[in-house]
Amino acid sequence: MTTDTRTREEDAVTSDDPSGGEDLFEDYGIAPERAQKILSEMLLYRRFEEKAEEAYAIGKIGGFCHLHIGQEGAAAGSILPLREDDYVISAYREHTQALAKGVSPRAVMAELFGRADGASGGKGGSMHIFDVEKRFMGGHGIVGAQVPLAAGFGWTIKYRGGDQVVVCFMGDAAVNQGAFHEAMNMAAVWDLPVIFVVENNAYGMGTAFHRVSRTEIHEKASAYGVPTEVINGQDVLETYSRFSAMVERVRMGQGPIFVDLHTYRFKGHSMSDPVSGTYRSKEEVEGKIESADPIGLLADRLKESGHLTQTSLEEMDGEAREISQDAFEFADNSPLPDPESLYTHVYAEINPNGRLFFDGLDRPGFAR
Amino acid sequence: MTTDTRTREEDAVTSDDPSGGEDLFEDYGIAPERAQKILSEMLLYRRFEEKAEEAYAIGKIGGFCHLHIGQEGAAAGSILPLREDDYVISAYREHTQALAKGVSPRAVMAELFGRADGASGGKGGSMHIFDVEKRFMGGHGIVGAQVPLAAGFGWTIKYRGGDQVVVCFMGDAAVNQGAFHEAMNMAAVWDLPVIFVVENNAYGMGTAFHRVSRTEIHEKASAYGVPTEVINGQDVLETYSRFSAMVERVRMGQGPIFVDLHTYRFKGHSMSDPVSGTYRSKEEVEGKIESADPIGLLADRLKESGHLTQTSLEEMDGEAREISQDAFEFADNSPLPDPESLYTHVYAEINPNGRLFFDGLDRPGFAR
Amino acid sequence: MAQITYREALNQALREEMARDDSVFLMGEEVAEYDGAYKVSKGLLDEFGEMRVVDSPISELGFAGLGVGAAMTGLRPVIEFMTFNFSILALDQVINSAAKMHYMSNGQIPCPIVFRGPTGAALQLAAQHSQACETWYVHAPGVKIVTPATPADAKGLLKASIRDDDPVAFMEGELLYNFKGEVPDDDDFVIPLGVADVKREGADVSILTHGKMVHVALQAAQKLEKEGVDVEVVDLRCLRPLDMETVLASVRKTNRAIYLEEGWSYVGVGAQIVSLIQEEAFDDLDAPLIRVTQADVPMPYAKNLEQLAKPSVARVVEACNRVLYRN
Amino acid sequence: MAQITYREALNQALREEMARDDSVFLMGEEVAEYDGAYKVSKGLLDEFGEMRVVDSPISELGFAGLGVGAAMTGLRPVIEFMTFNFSILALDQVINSAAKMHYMSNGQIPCPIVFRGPTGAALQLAAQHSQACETWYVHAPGVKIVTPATPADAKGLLKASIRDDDPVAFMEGELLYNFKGEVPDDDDFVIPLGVADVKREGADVSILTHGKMVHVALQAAQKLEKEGVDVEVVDLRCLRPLDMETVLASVRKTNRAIYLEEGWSYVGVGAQIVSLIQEEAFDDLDAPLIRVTQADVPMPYAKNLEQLAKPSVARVVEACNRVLYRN
Ligand SMILES: Cc1ncc(C[n+]2csc(CCOP(=O)(O)OP(=O)(O)O)c2C)c(N)n1
Ligand SMILES: Cc1ncc(C[n+]2csc(CCOP(=O)(O)OP(=O)(O)O)c2C)c(N)n1
Ligand SMILES: [Mg+2]
Ligand SMILES: [Mg+2]
Repeated sequence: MTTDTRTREEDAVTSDDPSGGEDLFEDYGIAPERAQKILSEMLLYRRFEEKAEEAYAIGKIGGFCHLHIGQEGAAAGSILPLREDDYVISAYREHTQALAKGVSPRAVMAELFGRADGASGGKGGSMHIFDVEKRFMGGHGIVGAQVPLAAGFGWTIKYRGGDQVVVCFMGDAAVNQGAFHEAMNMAAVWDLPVIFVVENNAYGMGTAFHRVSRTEIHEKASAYGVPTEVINGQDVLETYSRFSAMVERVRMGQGPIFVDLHTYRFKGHSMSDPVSGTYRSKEEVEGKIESADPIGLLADRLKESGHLTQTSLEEMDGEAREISQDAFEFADNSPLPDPESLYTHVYAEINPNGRLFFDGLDRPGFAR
Repeated sequence: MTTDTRTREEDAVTSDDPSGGEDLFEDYGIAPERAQKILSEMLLYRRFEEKAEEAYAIGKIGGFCHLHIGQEGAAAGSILPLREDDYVISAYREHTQALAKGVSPRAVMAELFGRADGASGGKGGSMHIFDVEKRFMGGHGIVGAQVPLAAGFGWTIKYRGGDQVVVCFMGDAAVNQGAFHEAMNMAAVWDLPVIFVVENNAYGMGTAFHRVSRTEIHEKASAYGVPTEVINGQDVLETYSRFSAMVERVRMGQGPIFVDLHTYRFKGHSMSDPVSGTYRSKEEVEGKIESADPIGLLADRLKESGHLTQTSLEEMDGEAREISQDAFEFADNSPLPDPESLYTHVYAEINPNGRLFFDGLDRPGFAR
Repeated sequence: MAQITYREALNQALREEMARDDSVFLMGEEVAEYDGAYKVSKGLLDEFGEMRVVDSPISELGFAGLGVGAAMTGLRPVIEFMTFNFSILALDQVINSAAKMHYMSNGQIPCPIVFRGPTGAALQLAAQHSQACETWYVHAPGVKIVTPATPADAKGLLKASIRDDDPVAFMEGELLYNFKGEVPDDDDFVIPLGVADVKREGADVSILTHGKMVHVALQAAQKLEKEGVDVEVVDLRCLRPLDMETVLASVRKTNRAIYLEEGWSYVGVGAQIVSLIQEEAFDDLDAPLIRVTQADVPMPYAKNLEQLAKPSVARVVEACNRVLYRN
Repeated sequence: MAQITYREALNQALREEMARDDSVFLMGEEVAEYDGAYKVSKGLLDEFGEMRVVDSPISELGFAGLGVGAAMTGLRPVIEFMTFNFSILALDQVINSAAKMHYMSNGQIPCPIVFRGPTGAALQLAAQHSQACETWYVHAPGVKIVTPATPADAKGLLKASIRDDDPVAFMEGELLYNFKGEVPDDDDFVIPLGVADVKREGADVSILTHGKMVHVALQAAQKLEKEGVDVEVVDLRCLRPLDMETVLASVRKTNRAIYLEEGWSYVGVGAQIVSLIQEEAFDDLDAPLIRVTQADVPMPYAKNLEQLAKPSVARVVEACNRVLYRN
């Protein structure tokens, strides 16, 4: 099996009736098959990023690389309830979210490798993954800057009378950016169909959130009149079921929602930062890995309720590893971007008159 | 009497015991003499700005000129309780606040006229009045930009272990600026001695506040853990007494306070904007002038309680007019700034090496 | 041809483009109920309704970003900055989002958005309200910059900017809004970006300029004409795309040129143009190129100081004389 | 003289100035507990405590403005931007508050503040994290700009910047932090602002440059030496105040020059320097001045594209050959 032939079966599972029908799984209104699917998705995210970690270590990936490991429940629980034509936008810790929205693992990995077959043709890299067909709108590197953009997507939906929903991710540190505040206010004033999700992993790099705020994340929308939900993102079923309901409400036109989604980062801020250190202890991290791994928690629950055997788990995991390995190989075999692509796509429209470029370099294919 | 010889007797009245001693005036803990002094201050602000209006009409003042008429209670009530070494900073609607902090009416008027004897040497104009001796720190033209500066003053006070207080004014529209949000958060996190005052006159230019916010001003600090007070700024005694108490609390180290100070602008946004129009009706303005003039309200109260006669009111008013007229004449007789001052004060330090200026113009007095 | 003001020309361009393409909308402070701080959007709210003419909060960074997001998803926003002075707050969204989106996404996401409003000084608005903002916008590839000087240029170029598939910073002049000029009646009068305009032909010296300084240049040319000097005035109209052919042709003809601009000198637009000319027409120059700019000071409020700070006809005349070695 | 890294040199400068003057404090993201994202502030929290080494929220506009307010009231803040890329968010406070305060207040309120951090590209950080930000800062009068290329310059110039009474944008290079060089042991080693440094003397052609490009220039000079070309490398060190005397002296000696810079070309620093040289040394030039800059594209992520986008030794050699008419 290769990732490009991997059809997104989970769309069928997730996008129709979010109540899950008769066969409920525990309290969440989620069918066990769907829960299994969510598990296999999260396993893919985990294995995929472990593969990326490996690739980074041997120099196949450069620059900054921010892993999402530990936060997979946040991605799966919030994105899998979406329709294909809903939008997702995020910051720089977005590999997993891209996968969840249906971007091919091959395209994501090739982007991390900086190759021609990457989602952004190798131009974007880890922080700037785009797939407009999947409505995965990046991958943004300036903390908080994606929040007004998300409001703009919501504006377009409202302007066109559509019923799509936008999910906008940000880190907990992003709420201290003015852009967040200005965008939340506009989303509220204009009733924009956006779910603003803070992946609250309690730290912005090495800064514990409580050191840069007197209040909790969930209080950050209070000034705008945007309803707020607090969700344990390590419990993917809760996350999934709460998001399913929120998405429907936003789709029906109730306006924006703000989510304080509690989660935890198991790795360092980026590949070049330590996992623990002055800002959080080794014990704290180990305790969280022990007690709050979204994958382990869901697997246990499925096992306990008789919907997962060790064998089927291993099978799932094997498949996740296979897809990740395939993505790695695909990326590794993908060519470097054509040197001439350096000059393409700076502008969408090369005007017939006047100069647009001033570096004195030859631009093959352009009149000037 | 001229303004420059006008000693700031009100300092004696305002800066010692704010509780007012035995002889209380109504419920506010304000001695009638002090209330009379507040009235005479407000009369000065009003007459001063009417004089400015006149001067603008005949072209003696240029550029933008934002009058504070109608909002005098906000200035008197919040600034008169301050000590000389406390700081005030504001936006562009700041003439009155400068007067309240002790800047000479002559210097303010000369600044409006763009003359050498202006508070800012004619370089700042209506929007940029500075008097560092009086700790009046401007006069800032970018909506919201003064809010982080005020946090910085608070930072210095804390850093030096001082007990001064900063009062930072802004308009209601400024709370939609990211700068406001970032500064409020820092002031909260670091317990800075700043009172953030929104002069809530319900409009930002032609935009009613409720059109650009789903919530009220007093909710705007809720995300930061900053305590909030709502005050009727047209009732200057209430304002004065509440500020007296707040200033003491902040001075004692309780950290920042946020004030939603309700007021109303009787004039157009600036001299070039209409008083009423599509955004507010003539009736609304007239009703407010009728019912909520801070000067009229205080005068009535003093009269009713037997602390003011029509004669003494007219005397006070005469003095206010005299000071304003004197300021006008002073300003009108003040010379234009020396043309060479165009080039001074761009930098505080002209380095002995290298060029700082690139316009090719001769700079008398500079090596280059 | 009708005689209309620069303001009316902009208004017509907005109206026509909004009627032509329902993906075009206008957002900014006071643009709707108040008809715009400078009345450029007069009547548009009534005509197009409140989804298409939108009063924003005073949140420059936020609504610029919202506009970029709308452009990323298929609309064609026109974002009005009440003045470009305030747009420095929004610069991150212009440079880091709008200008780079198409490139970072490998061409998946174009950003057809116009940021418009007045740039430069009006009268006695002092340091924070009197800035020519071209440099901050033109430095980064990915943005186009348009600076119309006349009503016709304002109309034709705004229509072209709205139709362009890239982010355009469209910089007007507050002091030009009442300026009248002939504008073709043609309903589809579009001036393509990247074409400079020789506003006056001459043989002795070229004044290269853009935006409202075109009028200062023309006045200086009139003055010099009386002294027997034949001045050519080249209005760049767009700074990016930049019509260097017309600039070089003028310099090759007159062999002497000055660059006149409203803003500061250090890395002003003139520095770039001078640098290009000396590189590409080195042997055609009979004198060094010099520049006339704002004095290197924040804009002072006092009338006399402001006048001294701004580029004046006298300084332009003097500069022309200098490159002509006339004194 | 000790061999220390650029990072250590900065660290020493901070430590010494903080010990010398209790009005100096450091604020920025991760500067305290984390020792700085690039470890420039290592150990300072322990030494000076949390009022003087302060972790800020990710609020660039806010803490830049707070710094300006502190400077207005007598402190000497050093504000660290994790990188200057993020400082575009804070530009309003730099340009509209810091740069103009002294002027608007008629000299009542000086603003002695240093904004520092790395500018320009590191390795594969892509479009939003790889910007040379000089142009945005140097355009406005009221700010000074310093761009040290070596450990000694980093130390001596940072000390001078902290002591200077004006706002200084102090732009470091992320790729330089590990670069080692000799730094005088002198406890009071200060390099005055506004003095360029001839990093290599030569007779045939001048490479004028600043910041980390100094090292690219020196490599190019070595290469060209083998071809018998004697290159002079002039490091401006400060862009404002600008030492034009040294620049002009070099050009008058070699009669040929290129400007090399990391950032984009349009209104880059090079445009300004070229414009000044042609104005002031027109007759000394034997060839047009040309510039080597980043490709006019947002920085791509892919390694091969990034290399092509950055100014390279090869492109510098080629440019030198061009002004020497060697090919
Ligand atoms: C405006 C801006 N400032 C600083 C940075 C550098 N930076 C990148 S990520 C980060 C921490 C963000 O933390 P958080 O928002 O909590 O997200 P997390 O990394 O935890 O997912 C910082 C300071 C940046 N990218 N943009
Ligand atoms: C950042 C910024 N955007 C826009 C403006 C233009 N402007 C000046 S005052 C104003 C309205 C402000 O209203 P408010 O804050 O309520 O204060 P008020 O005028 O009512 O005192 C606007 C939009 C500005 N000066 N700065
Ligand atoms: Mg975080
Ligand atoms: Mg208001």
